[in-house]
Amino acid sequence: MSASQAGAGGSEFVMENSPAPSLLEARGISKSFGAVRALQEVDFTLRAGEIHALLGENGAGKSTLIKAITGVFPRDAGVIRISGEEVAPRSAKAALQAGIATVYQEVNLLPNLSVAQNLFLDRQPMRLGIVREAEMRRRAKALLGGFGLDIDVSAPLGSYSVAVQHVTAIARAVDLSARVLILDEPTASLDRHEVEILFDIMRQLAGRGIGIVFVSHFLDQVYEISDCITVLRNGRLVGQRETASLPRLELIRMMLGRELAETTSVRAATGEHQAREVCASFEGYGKAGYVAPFNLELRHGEVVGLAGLLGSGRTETARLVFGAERADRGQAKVEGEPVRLLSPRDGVRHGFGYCPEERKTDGIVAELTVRENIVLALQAKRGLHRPLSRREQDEIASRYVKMLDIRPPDPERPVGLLSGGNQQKVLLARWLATSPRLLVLDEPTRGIDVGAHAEIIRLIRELCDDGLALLVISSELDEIVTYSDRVVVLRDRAHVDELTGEAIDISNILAAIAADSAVVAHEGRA
Amino acid sequence: GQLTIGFSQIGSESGWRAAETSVSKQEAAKRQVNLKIADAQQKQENQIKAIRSFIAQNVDAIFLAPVVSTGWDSVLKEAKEAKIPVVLLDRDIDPSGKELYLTAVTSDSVHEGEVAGDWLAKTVGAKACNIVELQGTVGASVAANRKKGFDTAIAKHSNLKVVRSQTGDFTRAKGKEVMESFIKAEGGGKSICAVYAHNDDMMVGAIQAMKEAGLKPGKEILTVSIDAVPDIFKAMAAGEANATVELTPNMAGPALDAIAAFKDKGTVPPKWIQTESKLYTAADDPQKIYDSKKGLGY
Amino acid sequence: MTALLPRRGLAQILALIVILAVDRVVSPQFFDLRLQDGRLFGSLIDVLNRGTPVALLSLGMVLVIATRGIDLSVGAVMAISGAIAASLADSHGLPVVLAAALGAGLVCGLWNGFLVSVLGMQPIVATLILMVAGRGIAQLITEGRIVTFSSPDLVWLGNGSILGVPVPVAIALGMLILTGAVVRGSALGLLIEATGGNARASELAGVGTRAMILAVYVWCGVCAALAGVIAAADIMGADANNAGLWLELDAILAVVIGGTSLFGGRFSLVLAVLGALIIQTMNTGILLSGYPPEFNLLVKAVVVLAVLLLQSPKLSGFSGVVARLRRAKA
Amino acid sequence: MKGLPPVLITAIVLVLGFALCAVQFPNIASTRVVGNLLTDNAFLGIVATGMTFVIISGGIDLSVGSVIGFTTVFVALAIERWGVPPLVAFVAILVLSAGFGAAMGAVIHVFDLPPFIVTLAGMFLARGASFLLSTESVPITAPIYSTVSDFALRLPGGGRLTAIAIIMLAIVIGGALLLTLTRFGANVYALGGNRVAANLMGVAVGRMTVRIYMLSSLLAGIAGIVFSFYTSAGYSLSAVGVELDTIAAVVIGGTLLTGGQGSVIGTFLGVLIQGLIQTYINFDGTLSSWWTKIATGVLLFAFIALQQALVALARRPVAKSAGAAS
Ligand SMILES: Nc1ncnc2c1ncn2[C@@H]1O[C@H](COP(=O)(O)OP(=O)(O)OP(=O)(O)O)[C@@H](O)[C@H]1O
Ligand SMILES: Nc1ncnc2c1ncn2[C@@H]1O[C@H](COP(=O)(O)OP(=O)(O)OP(=O)(O)O)[C@@H](O)[C@H]1O
Ligand SMILES: [Mg+2]
Ligand SMILES: [Mg+2]
Repeated sequence: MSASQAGAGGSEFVMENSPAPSLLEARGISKSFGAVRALQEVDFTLRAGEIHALLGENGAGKSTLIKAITGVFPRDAGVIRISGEEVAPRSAKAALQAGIATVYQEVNLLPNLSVAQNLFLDRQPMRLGIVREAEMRRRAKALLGGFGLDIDVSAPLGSYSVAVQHVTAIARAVDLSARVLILDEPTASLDRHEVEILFDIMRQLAGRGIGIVFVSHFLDQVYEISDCITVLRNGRLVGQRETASLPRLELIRMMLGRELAETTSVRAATGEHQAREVCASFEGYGKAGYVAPFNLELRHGEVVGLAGLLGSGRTETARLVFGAERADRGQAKVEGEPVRLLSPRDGVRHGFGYCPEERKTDGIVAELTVRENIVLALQAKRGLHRPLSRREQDEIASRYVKMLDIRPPDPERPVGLLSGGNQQKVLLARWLATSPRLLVLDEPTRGIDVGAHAEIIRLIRELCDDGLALLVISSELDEIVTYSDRVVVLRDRAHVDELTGEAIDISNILAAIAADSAVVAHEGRA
Repeated sequence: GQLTIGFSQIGSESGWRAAETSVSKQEAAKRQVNLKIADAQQKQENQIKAIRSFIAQNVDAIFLAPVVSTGWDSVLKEAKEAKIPVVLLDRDIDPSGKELYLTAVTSDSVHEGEVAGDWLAKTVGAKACNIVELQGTVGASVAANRKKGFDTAIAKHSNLKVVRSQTGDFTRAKGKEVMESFIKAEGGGKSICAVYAHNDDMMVGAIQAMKEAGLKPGKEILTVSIDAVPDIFKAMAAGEANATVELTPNMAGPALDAIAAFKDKGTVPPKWIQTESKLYTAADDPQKIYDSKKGLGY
Repeated sequence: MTALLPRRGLAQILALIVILAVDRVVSPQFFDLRLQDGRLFGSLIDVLNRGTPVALLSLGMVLVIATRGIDLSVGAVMAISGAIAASLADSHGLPVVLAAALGAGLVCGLWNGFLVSVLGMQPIVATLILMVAGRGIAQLITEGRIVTFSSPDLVWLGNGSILGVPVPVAIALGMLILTGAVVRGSALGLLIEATGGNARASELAGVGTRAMILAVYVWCGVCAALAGVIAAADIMGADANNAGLWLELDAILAVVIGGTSLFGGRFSLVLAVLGALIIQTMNTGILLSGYPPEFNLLVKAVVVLAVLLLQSPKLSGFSGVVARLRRAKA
Repeated sequence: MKGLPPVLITAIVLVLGFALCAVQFPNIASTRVVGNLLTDNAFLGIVATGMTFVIISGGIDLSVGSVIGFTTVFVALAIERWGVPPLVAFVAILVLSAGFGAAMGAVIHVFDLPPFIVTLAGMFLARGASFLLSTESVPITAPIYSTVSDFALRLPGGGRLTAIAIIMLAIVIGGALLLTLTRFGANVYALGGNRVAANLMGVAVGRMTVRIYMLSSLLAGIAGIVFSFYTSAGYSLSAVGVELDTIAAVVIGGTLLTGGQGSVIGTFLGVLIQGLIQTYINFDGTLSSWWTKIATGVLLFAFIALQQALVALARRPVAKSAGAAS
């Protein structure tokens, strides 16, 4: 399918007030996890051909509602009807059979299988009981082609970046030809271009009468794509509105239950920064086959943003800077002293911190409590023989739970049970607790709600004002523009440009990214 | 020229087995025979593999100490096809394979049990006697035979009764542990009159357990076991053990002689060369026997 | 500190009580205790005493398993240390004997740790190597014989008593307290749990995961060596062929009965030792019952299944969430 | 998922090892020894095939050795004592063992218990049950046994490809095809990759778990029958400790114990490597019991270390291009 066709067909077909029949109807859904009441009497209605945004703060219960509907979690109460008929799926498979295809928020693909197998797991094309491998690959290629992805589909999925994995998950769900498509934060790790493609496809599907549930923390996207919005807060339904008739501020108030302070660009004047002391510097730093050698200076009290397309080498840069990966050339200096960064331990020892982008596999220790996750890096830094007493741990944990508004505010809860956004905050707390001199944040706001998003950006500025040096990676250019003092642009695993002061704006960044041909198309859409 | 003989040994599960191996080596060296020992680590599969590789190497004869009595037909047939004579050591195999081997140098383990039972019956006399039995490994044919022989011997005497029987896996540690619980279960050991163990190692452990419980093995409680390993003679010398039935570790000597005669003159040995199951008691100067056995590699 | 106390040991305690009750039924004198030569005497003491080797093994094993590893070589290490101790006992003083035996355990642990953490081998095969070769080394030392000794010091380790309590039991208790103090008194416990929970994330948080893994295998080796010395002291001889044979499975079983997941992460020392006691209570009960030995394994299978079902999240409800999480991680 | 590089590496290790052994003992490089290698390890190859499925799915099956032991005793008693025709006995035991595996799989899934322990209990259970049947070894004299054990394809050079070796090769090939070509196979990998994700993607995790353990036990049953052909007897202590040999073979064959990766062909090569080690030691013939163990350990280490080194060499950092197409 081609993207342009999809766009044309879909957008005109959006029904504003036509009383389409309800396709999926959930009534009085409740779900508790022990003492935590994740959902209380929530109603939700999805009509055919509608793109319905499901919104709320981190931990509001969006993912839980989805899982309760698809039968992944047994419901405590409530009924679900599809086209007026009551269904009670008890497993993901049953939900699929009932016509509900879902992309869950967590990585729910199999990194060890090939991309093609992931796309067609349990529904491979068969002949005489044998999977038709070539046919499957051909279809996989075609399917991903519709998302503008041209990759080797016989390679293991795990060898591709998160973004590719996410697109694969979406492609799989879209291809299931269900009546209801649920997408839980599908755009969190996609860049603009891919988001555009996804939206085109969503519009096209809606045009065919499929109902789509869309969860996102990007309000721009919500307004761009959705027909209708349902807001949850603390596990309760706040309301359901037509998107067109719901002002942005009103929506935020519905989500947060309060007003949100305006976040403005709080970048300080440029001149000031040249005077600041260099915290860490990297000269000719790089690793063959990983990132081309680069020069980078990080100063106290300064935010450096890394911008680039997916796979441009931002994460790689971050890992080299932190010491998670060994450089094979160049020189690193901390406060002017040459240092060797051979392992994360070296990074931590020199006062660096690093929030990785894949928080599930590289960040949290799911089984340990919020408290233990928060003190982990600090404890590792202090060493074995200087254990933090339980009192100190409690004190640190509750300080950051309060400061970052981690919910539920229970430091003794296993962190794996927290919602995605709150897990991100725990990671941030882990590094703040070490009082680092340099903090590397890879996609810190991914999956974070508007309230917390503003909070984290404010925090970044504050930390900066306290003299911390920050290196931040984000796929959201407006966000980068908001807080960066300097922006380094990457392309094809090489640093290609550096913007400072007034030069920092979205179009300049895009221009740098697109310095050659292909990406110019982007600019128009941005 | 010099004979090359492959010996498929079971493994090294006990001191007795180690002694058999080292005595076999000594005997082979005495006769200038090149003895290749393949250790099967207690697995029949490994023994079969070993025999196959001996056949592949075209040895002059094969010694086999079978870990179990069955399952040798096809591999022994292969040996026969390759015209390699096979001698069984220590244990016999299933009767169906009789024509597949030249001779078997073994003791009769049922008989060993009988010797032990007869000794006990004679020693106890007419007095009522509760016996506890430490069995070998469940499923091991030696254990079953030694049990069978002993049971047959005491069946003739209604005053003798086995009150408890549990496996001690042929080991000291388990022998001790099982004996400890026998003592608890039999009212502190007061009602136990004799202990019968399927091997000496378990008995050595059991003797420790009795001593720790304040009992006097060898005096209050009679002991009889099988194998005649050095340590039981030490206990006997100390008056803590009463009797043991010898299982000689020298099976290879007679086997080597039989093979030499067969190769040189074509003398076909008898099908079964039975070793003696000699009974030793405290009357046999245990200290001297201990000294003589010490160096044999037990 | 908290994990030293059974926070979630309800199922285990319940299982122990039930098995004790069954033992009482099959053997009415099960709870009888008397003092004999200044030493407590009775089936309960037997349970503790005979449970000591597995309890010691489980102390090391639980840490290894907490890092997502497994150590199959502990039985062989027992045989090695026992062989060393027995060969030196009559010619050297107890300190030398202990140092040599425990030193051997330490070296074995280092070897395992090296294979796993530095060479990156899968723990089960890495330790399988020493499981096979280690017993060979032990037999090499004893030349396949049972090496006996009479050194009263070493014998005391196996058969002596302190205030009526058998020395092995006292040693196991001491090791439990020592391990608990080291692991929970320092940050080791947290860092081990983090390593086992998510090694990649822990590494990125600055935890020296390799050092952690090396350390737990070393400790496991030392615990196994101590168990080996005690086993040798118990029978006043080193039986390299049989000492510790298949005990690695019992130790793993004890750890799992103690509620530690084979997927690593959270562990409890006390519950692992409790698991060892549960196994031994069952074994002693079987010996006391007077059933023919052919039934031993069947009884064992049934009891193990019953104890596990008692802990099953699906049946007991509590800690179900944790288990689901563990699965999600796996 | 393709599994080719690890398999290739294992194959290289095997060939290198074989060549080294043959240099020292030229007799090893004969069809006779190769034929023996296949025959002697036939039962191991069969159980290891089943174990490969279990391990790839993220589980483990410790009961296989005991199931083999039980099978030999059951078959022997059925044929010799109960007068059951051999083929009927085979069918009965295969149904029984498959049911046993299915039960273990069901317990693992329904009660959410670790496979290691459930199958450990299964190991006790099967071994205990075979003790109950008979503690003596029972010879089997049925004619089919001599027919089967006498059957062999002659290889050039005096080697024999026996019936049981052929059965094993057939099962290995069948297993490899099942794992790589079918939906079942893909689901096995899926389970090992991530159970939760597989569940969310619509794989019937419970049913798969039951089937995988069923397959493993079924193959252990077949291995038991093969073992009874090999030894013409049933014995309750046969195949003690085989589970560890099997796991070692699977892991040496490049399968990850954490699941999600591996291949049946690799396992087959792993079995051959183990057999080669054994053959080498037998050919040497000078090793005492303890040196045998030590040598086995050292060779195991050498093979695995060689394999790791080759893997490290093969894993030169070649970055995948992962960008979006424009
Ligand atoms: N498996 C679970 N066990 C226990 N509690 C859970 C579980 N899953 C979610 N919760 C709790 O339920 C609440 C709702 O979580 P949910 O994941 O639905 O939030 P969300 O709205 O999707 O948030 P986010 O935007 O961060 O993804 C949270 O308090 C969370 O801690
Ligand atoms: N923790 C890690 N360990 C090993 N490889 C990694 C890790 N994190 C990322 N990679 C690899 O780096 C490659 C490129 O990553 P990625 O596409 O995320 O680059 P990026 O420039 O950081 O883009 P973005 O952050 O937008 O995703 C991927 O193939 C990914 O597998
Ligand atoms: Mg969510
Ligand atoms: Mg990245």
